[in-house]
Amino acid sequence: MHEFLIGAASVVMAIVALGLLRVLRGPGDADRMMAAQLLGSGGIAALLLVAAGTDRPAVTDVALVLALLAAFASAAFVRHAPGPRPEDIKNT
Amino acid sequence: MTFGRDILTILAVTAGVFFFFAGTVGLLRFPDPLCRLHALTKADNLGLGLIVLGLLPWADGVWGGVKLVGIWLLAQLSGAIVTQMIARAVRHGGEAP
Amino acid sequence: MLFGLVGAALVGLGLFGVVVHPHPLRKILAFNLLGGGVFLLFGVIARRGAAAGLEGDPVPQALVITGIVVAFSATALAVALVRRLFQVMDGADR
Amino acid sequence: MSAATPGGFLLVLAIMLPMAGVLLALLLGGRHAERVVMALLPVSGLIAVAIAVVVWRTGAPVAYVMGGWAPPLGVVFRADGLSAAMLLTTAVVVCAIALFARPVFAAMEGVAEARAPLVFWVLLIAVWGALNAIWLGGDLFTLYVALELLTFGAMPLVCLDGQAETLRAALRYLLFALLGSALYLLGVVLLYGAYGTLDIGLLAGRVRDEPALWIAAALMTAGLIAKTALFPLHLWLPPAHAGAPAAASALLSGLVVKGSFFLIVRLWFNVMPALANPWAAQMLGVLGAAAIIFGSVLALRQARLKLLVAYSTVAQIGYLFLLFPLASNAIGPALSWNGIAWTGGVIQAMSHAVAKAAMFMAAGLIGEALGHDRIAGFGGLGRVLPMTVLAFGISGMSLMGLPPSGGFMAKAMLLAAAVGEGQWWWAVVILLGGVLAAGYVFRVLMPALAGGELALPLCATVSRRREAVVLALALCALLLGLVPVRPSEWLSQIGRVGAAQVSAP
Amino acid sequence: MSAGWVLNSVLAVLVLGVAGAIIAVRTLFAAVVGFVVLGLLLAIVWVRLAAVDVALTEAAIGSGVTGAVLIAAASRLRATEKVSVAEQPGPALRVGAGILSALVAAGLAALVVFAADPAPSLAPAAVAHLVELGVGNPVTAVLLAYRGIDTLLEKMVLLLALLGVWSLAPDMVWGGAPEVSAGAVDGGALALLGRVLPPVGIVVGVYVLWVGATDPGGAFQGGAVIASMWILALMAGLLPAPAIRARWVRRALVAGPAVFLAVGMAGFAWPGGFLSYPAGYAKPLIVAIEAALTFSVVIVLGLLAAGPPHHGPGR
Repeated sequence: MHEFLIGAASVVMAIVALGLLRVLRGPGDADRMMAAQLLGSGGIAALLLVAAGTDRPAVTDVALVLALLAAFASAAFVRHAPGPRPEDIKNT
Repeated sequence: MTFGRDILTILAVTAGVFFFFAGTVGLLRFPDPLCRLHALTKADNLGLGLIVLGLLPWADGVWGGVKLVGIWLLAQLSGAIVTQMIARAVRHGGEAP
Repeated sequence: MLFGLVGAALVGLGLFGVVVHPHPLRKILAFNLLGGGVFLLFGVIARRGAAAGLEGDPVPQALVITGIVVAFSATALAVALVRRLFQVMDGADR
Repeated sequence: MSAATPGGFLLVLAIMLPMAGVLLALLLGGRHAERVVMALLPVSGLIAVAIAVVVWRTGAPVAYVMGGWAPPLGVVFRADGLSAAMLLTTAVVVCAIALFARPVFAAMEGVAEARAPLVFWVLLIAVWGALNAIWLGGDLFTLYVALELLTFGAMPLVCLDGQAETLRAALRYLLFALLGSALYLLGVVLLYGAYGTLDIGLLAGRVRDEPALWIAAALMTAGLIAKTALFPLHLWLPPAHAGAPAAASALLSGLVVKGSFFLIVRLWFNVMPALANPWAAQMLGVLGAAAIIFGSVLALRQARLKLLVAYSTVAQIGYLFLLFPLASNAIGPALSWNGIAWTGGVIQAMSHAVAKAAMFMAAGLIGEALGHDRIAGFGGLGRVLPMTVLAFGISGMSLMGLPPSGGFMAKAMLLAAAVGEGQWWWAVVILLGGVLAAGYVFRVLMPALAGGELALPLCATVSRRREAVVLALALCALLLGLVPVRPSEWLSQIGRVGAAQVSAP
Repeated sequence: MSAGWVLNSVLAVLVLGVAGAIIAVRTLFAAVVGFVVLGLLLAIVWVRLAAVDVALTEAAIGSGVTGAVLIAAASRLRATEKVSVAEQPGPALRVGAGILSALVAAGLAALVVFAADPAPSLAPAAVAHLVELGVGNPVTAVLLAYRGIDTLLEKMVLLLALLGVWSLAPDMVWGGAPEVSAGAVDGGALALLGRVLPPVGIVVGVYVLWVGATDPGGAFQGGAVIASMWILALMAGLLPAPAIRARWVRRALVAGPAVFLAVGMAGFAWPGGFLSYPAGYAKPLIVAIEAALTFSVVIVLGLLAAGPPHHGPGR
């Protein structure tokens, strides 16, 4: 069973890695952030699988922190997004 | 008992992995950002949810189970809000076709 | 050992980036890559030092944590400096 | 292993009092920052003296084991003769800088807290604490953290005026410094991986002649060279040191660059004393020689005084690196040529710290008085600022190596060692460097002493007291040359004994 | 070929790919996103290296405050990219740098491959004293006891970095507050996130701090998590950014290192001396120091991300 869980973690990582192509290709920065978000979920999933697969419950805490902060980088992105700033919206 | 537990885990985790796969394909293949965003949300919610479901029987007591569900809820919550924010940014930013 | 090789490669990539990239922010990113490689090498050393019922030598692990904090401080300071420099160069003292 | 020795607690205080001062100054803020520094000066100065006295009296290194955790698990702080010498030098220079800077960074009436004064005072003690930690550190990783502390304390001082030019200089400095410490850390990691300890004393007993050691040493040396601004990695230094306020320049040029140099010395003479590779030592010497020539020539060509002084630092750093070819492969008797070269190198570090700090502060006073620092406009300066010009001249003597200055002692010893060891090519460089230094010092003194017909227009008066501080510091550089040889023997002996004792199993 | 080996290989390829992309990619923003992704990957790598404490640190700081700082800078500096493209170094330098970097990497790789066996380790020594300290997590024991001096100096480094950031402010705004929020940017989604997430985050942060004594976790990790929550609330405009001369800010900044230093000095009264703990009281003291440090870390990290003061204290 442990082998299966670790194997599943590998597959998840490999799959979301494909999404990284979006980070490279873009075209918009929003796409890049989406890909990063997907990788975040995949990473959390992989960590949970590893935690169960290696009997190290403490690893779950790493996933917990990642889940908590996954939104954070995206929030920073939206806050500093080049497009809509309050003043721009008012002008249009 | 053990056997049933293993079957549940294998099924749920496999299904979860499949949803991650679907989400990635969507992200890569769909033509416009909003569709891609949609695909991403699916993967986030269902993929992670199913994997958490599959791992619940292995959790470290009740507290461990609560933590697992909590992680899923957190990912749900931030995923949903972030998706909304990105969607707005995309619309306002004029990057959508 | 695999991750040790990755660490070595990160150091090389980071070093290259620090020297070659003209934009200071890119230099800072490259510097962090270099730092990440150094920490990874240390992590591999820690892993190899598994003993006494531990899966890794805790001393290098603790030193890596300290190193990460210091590297973060450096990054924050350097980024603030770069932002200020471009602000002043723009002439707009906003 | 070495347990704490009597007086060891002084080492803790030498580092922790400045740290406490930083916290207190930041907490109280405003005008209290200056008061905290002024209260700390005599106390920390006395501690430095006390440490030196203990080292001298006992003739052995003073050590303190942090928290009672002996290495390799814990961290030891150690003061040998070299540490004591640098502690004393630091105390003298920092005190002079503080007294000099007082009117410049005084609290303003009606302002609760101003930016530049708070930053300056806090960072002054922070740099002091970081330097003390470097002089005393016995663990390579602790030294890494101390080195970063030093960088972060020094960098904001460069761009205290917030102009684009100094910001750019500060950024360049920071990038060089960060790259340097990353390479240093890489070497530290490799050493731990090979020998399982980072304690300098333990490492000395464990190092073997093997690739891991050589790669680590090469990386650490390269990184530290970048931080020390040895030619050809000196490009960041002149704009950074010339752009800072005079008090900060004195700190940066006199002391901060010595921090990373000191670690190179620790690495080569304490960690791997028996394994010093003659080729590597010659290589460092060549870079040092190139720095002497290039730095001096560039100093000669500067139109602005502060840049001239900054380039002179590039040159004087070069002398320090002659230590490596001249003093290496030596655990011999203290009065062998190697021992003499070692003493000369240490005295060069001390006298340059003192003389360069004095020179930068003199340059600062001149700049304040004239409103510019273009050398061409210095005619008649000697009449309006006699004390300052005298101070500049005296510190210049030390840089040139004229008797009876500390610089003369240092250069004479290096010269004697070069001749005595048959490495005459370094002697040529030392002599040439002296001539060039005379050139750039007299380039400033000639117009200053030649009486301009008209009274020089001053845009500000500078207080006698500040002039006196600078002159006193310059005289310290002179006095260093009059100190009898015995303490120099002490310097070399205890540095050696420390290494030898510790490496014994 | 075990599943673990496959996972490690996938991770290795990913890390290398992302790192290469960070260096090679053309736009600044893409490089920054790549860097945030790299932080996440490295956190997983640390788990694979059995260094869960480090993984937590990397996760807490890498995808939190570092991401915020870099993304903010990248979007502000977008316009400066073109300027610097003109300063592209010549091919000679590129080749030279490439050769140098490759040499260094090859040297390190060789050392990794031919590393001494068995590797030296301080693990037995570190474990031997855990009982007398009463701390279950050996990494915490190293950070707070065996090498407490490093941690103390590291906290000073953080403080100096913050002072350095502040020193970049123009003179007339000294003492004022940094600008973090630009008002409601996107119709409240950010505000909603800012309301919902921090309560959860603070609980998680305190939890991470608390388990640090026995399991992976600790002051810096917990502090970094809570700091991210604070920054989130600041970005959402839910909390005002504090003025840097505010009394409580100064007190909070100094509190952690001051407590650490005070306990360390009290050590002179015990046999172990500076930075030692009296027998039997080690654990409560360590927990107390960590709690104080966490508090200061939150404020330092939050203010580091917030940047220099932006408007004068008068406002």
